[in-house]
Amino acid sequence: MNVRPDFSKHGNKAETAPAFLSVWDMHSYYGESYIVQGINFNVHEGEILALLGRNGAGKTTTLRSIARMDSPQVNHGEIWLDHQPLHKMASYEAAAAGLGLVPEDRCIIPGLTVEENLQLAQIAPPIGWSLDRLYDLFPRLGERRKQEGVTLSGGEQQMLSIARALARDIKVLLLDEPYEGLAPVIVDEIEKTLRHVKEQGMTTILVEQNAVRALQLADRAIILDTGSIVFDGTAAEVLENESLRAEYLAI
Amino acid sequence: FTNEPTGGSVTLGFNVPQTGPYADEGADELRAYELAVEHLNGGGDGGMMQTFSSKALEGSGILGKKVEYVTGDTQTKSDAARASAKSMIEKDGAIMITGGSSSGVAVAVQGLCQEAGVIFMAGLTHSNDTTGKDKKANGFRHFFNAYMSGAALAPVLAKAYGEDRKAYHLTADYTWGWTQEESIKAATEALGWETVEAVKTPLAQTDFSSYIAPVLNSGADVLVLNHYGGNMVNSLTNAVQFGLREKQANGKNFEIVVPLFSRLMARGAGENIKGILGSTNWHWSLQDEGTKAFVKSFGTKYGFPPSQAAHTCYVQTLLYADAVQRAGSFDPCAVAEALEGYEFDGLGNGPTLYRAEDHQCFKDVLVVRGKENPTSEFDLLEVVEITPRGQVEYAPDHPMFAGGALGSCNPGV
Amino acid sequence: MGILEVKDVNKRFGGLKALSEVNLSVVENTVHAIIGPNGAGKSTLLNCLVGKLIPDTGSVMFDGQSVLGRKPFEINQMGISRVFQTPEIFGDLTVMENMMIPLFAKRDGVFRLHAIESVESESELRGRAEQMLEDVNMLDKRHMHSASMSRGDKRRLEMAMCLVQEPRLLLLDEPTAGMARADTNNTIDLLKQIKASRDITMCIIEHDMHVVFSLADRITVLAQGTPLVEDVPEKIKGHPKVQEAYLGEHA
Amino acid sequence: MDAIILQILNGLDKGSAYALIALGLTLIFGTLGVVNFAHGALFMIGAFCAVTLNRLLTLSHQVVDETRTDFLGNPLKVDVPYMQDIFGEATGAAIIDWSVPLAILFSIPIMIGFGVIMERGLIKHFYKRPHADQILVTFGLAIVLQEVIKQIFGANPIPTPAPDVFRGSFDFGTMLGFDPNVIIYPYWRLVYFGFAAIIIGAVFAFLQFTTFGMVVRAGMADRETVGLLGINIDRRFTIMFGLAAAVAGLAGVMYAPINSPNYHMGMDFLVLSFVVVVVGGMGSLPGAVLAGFLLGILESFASMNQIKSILPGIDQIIIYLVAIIILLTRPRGLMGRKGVMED
Amino acid sequence: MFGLGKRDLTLFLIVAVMALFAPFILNPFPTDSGMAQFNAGYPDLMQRFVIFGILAIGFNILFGLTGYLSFGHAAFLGVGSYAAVWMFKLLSMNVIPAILLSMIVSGLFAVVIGYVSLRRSGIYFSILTLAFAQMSYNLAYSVLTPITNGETGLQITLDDPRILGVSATADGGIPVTNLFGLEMRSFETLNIGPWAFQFSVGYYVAAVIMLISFYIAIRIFRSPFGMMLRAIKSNQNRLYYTGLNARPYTLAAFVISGMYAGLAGGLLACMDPLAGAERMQWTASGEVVLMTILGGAGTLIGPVLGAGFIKYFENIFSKINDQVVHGWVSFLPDGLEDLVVALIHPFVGKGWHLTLGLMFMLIVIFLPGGLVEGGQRISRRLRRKPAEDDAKSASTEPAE
Ligand SMILES: Nc1ncnc2c1ncn2[C@@H]1O[C@H](COP(=O)(O)OP(=O)(O)OP(=O)(O)O)[C@@H](O)[C@H]1O
Ligand SMILES: Nc1ncnc2c1ncn2[C@@H]1O[C@H](COP(=O)(O)OP(=O)(O)OP(=O)(O)O)[C@@H](O)[C@H]1O
Ligand SMILES: CC(C)C[C@H](N)C(=O)O
Ligand SMILES: [Mg+2]
Ligand SMILES: [Mg+2]
Repeated sequence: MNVRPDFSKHGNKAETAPAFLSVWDMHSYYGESYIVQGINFNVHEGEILALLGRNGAGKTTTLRSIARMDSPQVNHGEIWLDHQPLHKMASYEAAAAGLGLVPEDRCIIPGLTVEENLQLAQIAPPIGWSLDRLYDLFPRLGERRKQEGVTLSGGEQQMLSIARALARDIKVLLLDEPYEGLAPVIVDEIEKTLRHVKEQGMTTILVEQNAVRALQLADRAIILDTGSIVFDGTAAEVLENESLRAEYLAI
Repeated sequence: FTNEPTGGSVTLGFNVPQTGPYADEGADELRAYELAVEHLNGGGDGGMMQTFSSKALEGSGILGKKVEYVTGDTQTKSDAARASAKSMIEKDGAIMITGGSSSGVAVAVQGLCQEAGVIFMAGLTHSNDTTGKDKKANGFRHFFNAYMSGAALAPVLAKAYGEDRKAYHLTADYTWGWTQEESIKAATEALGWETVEAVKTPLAQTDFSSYIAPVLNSGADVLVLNHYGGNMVNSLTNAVQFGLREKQANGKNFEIVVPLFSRLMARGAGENIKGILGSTNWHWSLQDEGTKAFVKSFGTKYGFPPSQAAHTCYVQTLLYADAVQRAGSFDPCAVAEALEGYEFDGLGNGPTLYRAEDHQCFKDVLVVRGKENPTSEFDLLEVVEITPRGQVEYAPDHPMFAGGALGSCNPGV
Repeated sequence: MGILEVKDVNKRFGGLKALSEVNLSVVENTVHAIIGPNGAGKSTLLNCLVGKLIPDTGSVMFDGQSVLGRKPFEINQMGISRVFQTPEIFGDLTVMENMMIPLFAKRDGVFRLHAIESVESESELRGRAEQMLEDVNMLDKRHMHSASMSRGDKRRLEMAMCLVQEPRLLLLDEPTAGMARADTNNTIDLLKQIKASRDITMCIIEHDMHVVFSLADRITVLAQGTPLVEDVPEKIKGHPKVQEAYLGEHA
Repeated sequence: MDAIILQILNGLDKGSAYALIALGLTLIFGTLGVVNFAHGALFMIGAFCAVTLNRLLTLSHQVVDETRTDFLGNPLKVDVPYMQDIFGEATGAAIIDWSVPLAILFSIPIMIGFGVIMERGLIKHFYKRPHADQILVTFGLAIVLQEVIKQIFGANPIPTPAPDVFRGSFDFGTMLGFDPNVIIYPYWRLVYFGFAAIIIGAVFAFLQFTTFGMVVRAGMADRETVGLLGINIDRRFTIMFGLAAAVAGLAGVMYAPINSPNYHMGMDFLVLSFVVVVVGGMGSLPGAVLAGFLLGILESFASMNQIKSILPGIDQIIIYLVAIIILLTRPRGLMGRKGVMED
Repeated sequence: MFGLGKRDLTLFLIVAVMALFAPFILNPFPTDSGMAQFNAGYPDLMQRFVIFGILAIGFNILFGLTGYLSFGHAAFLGVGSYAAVWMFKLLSMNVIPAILLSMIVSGLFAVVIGYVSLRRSGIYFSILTLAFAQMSYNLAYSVLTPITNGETGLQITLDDPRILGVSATADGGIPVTNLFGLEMRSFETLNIGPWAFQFSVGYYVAAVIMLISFYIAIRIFRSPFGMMLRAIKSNQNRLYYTGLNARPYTLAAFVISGMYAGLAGGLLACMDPLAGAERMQWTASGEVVLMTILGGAGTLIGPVLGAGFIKYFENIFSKINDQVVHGWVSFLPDGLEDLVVALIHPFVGKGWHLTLGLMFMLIVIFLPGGLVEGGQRISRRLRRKPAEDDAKSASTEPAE
């Protein structure tokens, strides 16, 4: 087992427990453009962290960096998940290490049916929820299992994308705007699910434009602005801090 | 005149296929050219210069100028061949262009040389058109042609297979194929053979099974393959696979004929060539002095005997050099005059005439057969008959060669 | 008689009835919202309006003319523009070029071979494009390669491309999904302002009730391919059926 | 009637060659989305595996035969294959005779290795590059391969016969009640047909009854996402490539006795195999196979004299003509998948 | 000036100057030096450079802008050549009617093929164009021989009618292609010391036409039409819903680029009045594609560079034989000399294809944007030296 360096002095202010996922001095680039400009944060086991900020602040870039996607390139920094050095891994290795990302554009695979999209998630171990359990959670998907994934309605695709992440046995769930395009009732539904998986010990990073909803769910929050962290604290602190909300979240 | 040599050397242009399906022929032609240049400049054992009836050449270059050469790749495409020849003329100052191993290329390059005012000594080209409807005053062909193949082959065929035969032709669908089909048909029909069917096959064809299969059922008892190169290798292989050679038709043994043979190609056909009749311009196993001298110097230098392509190219080079020497000038018109109506001997084919009317050489033609028990990988053909020149001659205005005109020689600028 | 009249439209996908007996009448110069659960058929309905799909039965009239059987570009030339649920922009082009194309389409029709003129010299059109970018707060990004923008920005660009055509009917499929709160508010203001300053009818699909209630003059609720209710916003909010099927506890 | 049966037989055989080549190509091109202009070269290399094995088996030492002379008049050197020294004359000759079937075994590891090296060393870097770049690099590779072969083996075809027992032909006609010698078919071509059927079946089974095919398809559509699901797609692409190379190579090995291998046989088949794959429909294995047989049969019919006399030159263009008609009437070829290489 | 922006104008002027001085630039080595082999400044090759440049420029209008990869472009080249030669046979040896007819005929041909092929996109389009071109080639090689003269290629002969000219010159020769009496094949040689520079009429005629074509291409790239074409490549769907019909735009691009190809074919025939069927073969179409990608698809100058690169290899490398190689390394001791020759041998002369294939691979691997990218890298490196600090600070700035 790899040993995690102690970056606690660079980490979050409200340090209560040893970090489960640590991001240390991460710098990410799309080609020449410098996007994520040296961020540090920790997430603790079983915690929901809200990652907030304006359009273009770098939220998606941060998640993609953690998930070790080909772009952006992380030129500097370390990412540790449960003692494993993610920054040394390819994206499929990171996934095997327990990372699950629900990407912002859903990335339903064309040419595959709903069911195949889910099966695909269960080819490489570790395997998580069974398909039946997922169909219970999202009955609409069960009804449409033979339909080609990309012909689903926008909201249905979002459900499929989340279900696909849960189909794997993951330790950390990275959600990029999971509520986008979902009907309010479904948002409630998903929120319930998130609480449920949290109770089972899942660690989550939630990127969401609907800051109020996100903060109601999250334990802690980070606010990004042009690639740097401008706030790091508990969710309650954000809700209390009038000027912060006005400046970065417009709520 | 174009590219008049001024310094101490003269440049010849050897334009052969270095890539594409005829690349091996091209390589052999190039070897022959290099050998010829060596001999002309006084190197080596002199090869056929020793046996050549004309003694004008002295091994001191041409008219005292050292022979140099440039090479180019025709790719067996008329376009590319012309581009290559053009660059030899424009850039390298070549005074004569020679080579090629396809009639299309030969005709195209011949046309170019006519316009540019240099001499063209054709290499491997067998179509009647080269010295027929596409003949040019600046162009000369030593190689034989389809008509001659027919005239030489037909009597042998009649003797071997009888006069009551039904022939089925498969013909490569382009100019050379057509002239050969026409020639062979005419010659065999004159002897009483009947032509059941003549089918054109696409040049790019590699699998001939769908053309071969119907042959058996057609009532024919002879298959004539007017194919060359890869086409010939493949169609012959396919025909043998279909068991044509073991079959009987009309109460006779079924036979296959390949009118134009080449040893290099025969190798590709392997076993299948055994016992098959065809014609060829020259073969290394001939026993005249010229042939022996040539095979010796070529074989010593390269380790294997020359092909007919190599032979004709070597001869063409000597003939050109000799003509210049005799004319005392590189002027194409003077050279042409020296070649026209020229009679010579000692170059492997017996007494030969360069006819003035169409610049075609007339000489004996070999009828050959695929050898049953070859002693080596080169010993694939055996000479069945040497058809005398008189039998293959034709009038310059023979209908198969009609149309077109030699025009007047062009010395260029 | 509305500017857009949808009569008895049916659309099936295999065994699935995506739209059944849909009737809709949109009054000129109003904002008509279509809401409903995921997979209700909202996007499908829009697809039938712009020629992406052809309904199995029924009729669609725009300004007294049928749109059925026309090609998408002909329908656009009739004055209908559409913003898609997932942003459709010219990713290889710059923001400014993205804006110029709809302007050319508007001015020159479906095809004109202007091969020798220069784009630079079209100062009138450029002015309009820049004005529009100004309005959506994107003028500073006008030389940017549009594919490398964040998702929220792509959305805004697509909306600007549609608006700059000054369509008579603007169809918006979740225009503010994934947009930062501040930009959502800007968008609402912009749409309001455009509505006030020129003749334009809008059909908007949105899951963000804040947007819907700020803009809509009338709302149709679609569920399982059929209109459930159609009314003014105030009535919809309290409608029990709508609450149950769609809004949930967050009404 | 007999002529028609004969041409159908012919077409099936031609078709099985087309289908086999197209099958390998469709694994790379239709499934991995790589426009592989070196596919013909793989086919050619397969054929030259047969030639090479034949050369290896006939490796000889020379014995001087004083009784005979070579072309220069020196004593003739006769080649005696080592095989005959080792196994005795009869067995040695039999082994040499069976060199083509043996080459099948010989070629599989070579072709897989070749495919894997090619993918790892070159193609891997081109998945994300534009198709045009793939064309350029694979075309360059094809040229290099064929030039190397040419420099080693020369430009002329090299006869590579099938074992003696397969020489000759089978008389179908008598089975169907026709006269003898009316409908005949060479044995080796029957073998080729059967072999093609087995390979096609095996590849189908592998891709159909395992998730491999689905994963690779998914990976082609969206590599990123597949990686997010913990799948090492690179490795599977490599395997796929090796498989495709093996299929292409086997097609080549078996083809060697039908047409003597030469260095440009790959280029000769290249365009045709792309046409077959596209007519079959991008991304569809059954499509490629179906199109291969269809075009093979149509080509055979077009070469019938009865048809040629009505439409001269039809056999030269039939494949292209049919391709045009099919692509115009069926947008994605016979069985193409939506969205595969449509832009 | 000329309605071009500053950068385009600079590029255009550079190309114009290079074209004007090509006979010097391409002949850097003295005629009698060993390196003279590498000189490319003789009329035929220079003509080919500019003519294939035109072909590639035209192809790039279609491929570089719309992304439609035509794999049958050589058909237009061939048709243009045939049209031009027929004009020489029937009308006169003046090149103007020949060029005009070749553009018209290939344009019409392109309308027909484009109309049908553009109903599909992506690889399906490529195969449709390929199929049309291969059909044309196969037919031209055999069945259509009366029109095309098959394998040999269409040539002018002494008995052509030539209504507005003469069938044969006074001395019995075939008349020469000319521009109102200015013969295409005539040239002047300028000897400066050991150098010999050839100025050919044909080359300058072709070069002027190339510059005009290049100018038009720049205008098209910068025009609204060009922008539409790029939009088609980027997102056809969006285009449809923006009220534009992609089909006429792509068809227009297809026809324009077909006419460029026809023009190139016509010019080839003007320089050397022969039209061979091989011009239409798929390998020829492939060559156009390779030229464009090699130079840099979608860039203005790339295709011209790519065309020059390939033609240079074809004409210069294929002509380097062992004799020449020996000439270069003759200063080495004998054994070493032979070794070096043996090492070089596989790559030159008949091995020129091998070198070409390797160059294709190396360029596309190391210069993804083609030769233009290579040029840019060099100039960037040259420029970076003084401005190193600027570059550093620029790259650390956020993208926005
Ligand atoms: N592929 C790319 N290439 C270059 N720049 C990119 C790319 N993707 C994103 N960017 C830039 O990176 C910055 C951050 O983008 P990112 O997608 O991370 O923002 P975000 O916070 O997720 O915004 P949103 O809320 O709109 O999704 C933006 O300025 C964007 O323009
Ligand atoms: N091409 C298709 N084939 C099969 N089913 C389809 C197709 N397109 C849409 N559907 C189905 O039709 C239903 C309606 O889809 P639509 O996209 O109109 O929903 P929506 O109301 O826009 O939902 P959302 O709010 O989630 O975007 C969905 O259940 C979807 O799965
Ligand atoms: C090489 C030649 C002997 C045959 C060739 N096909 C020709 O046209 O003449
Ligand atoms: Mg984002
Ligand atoms: Mg929708």
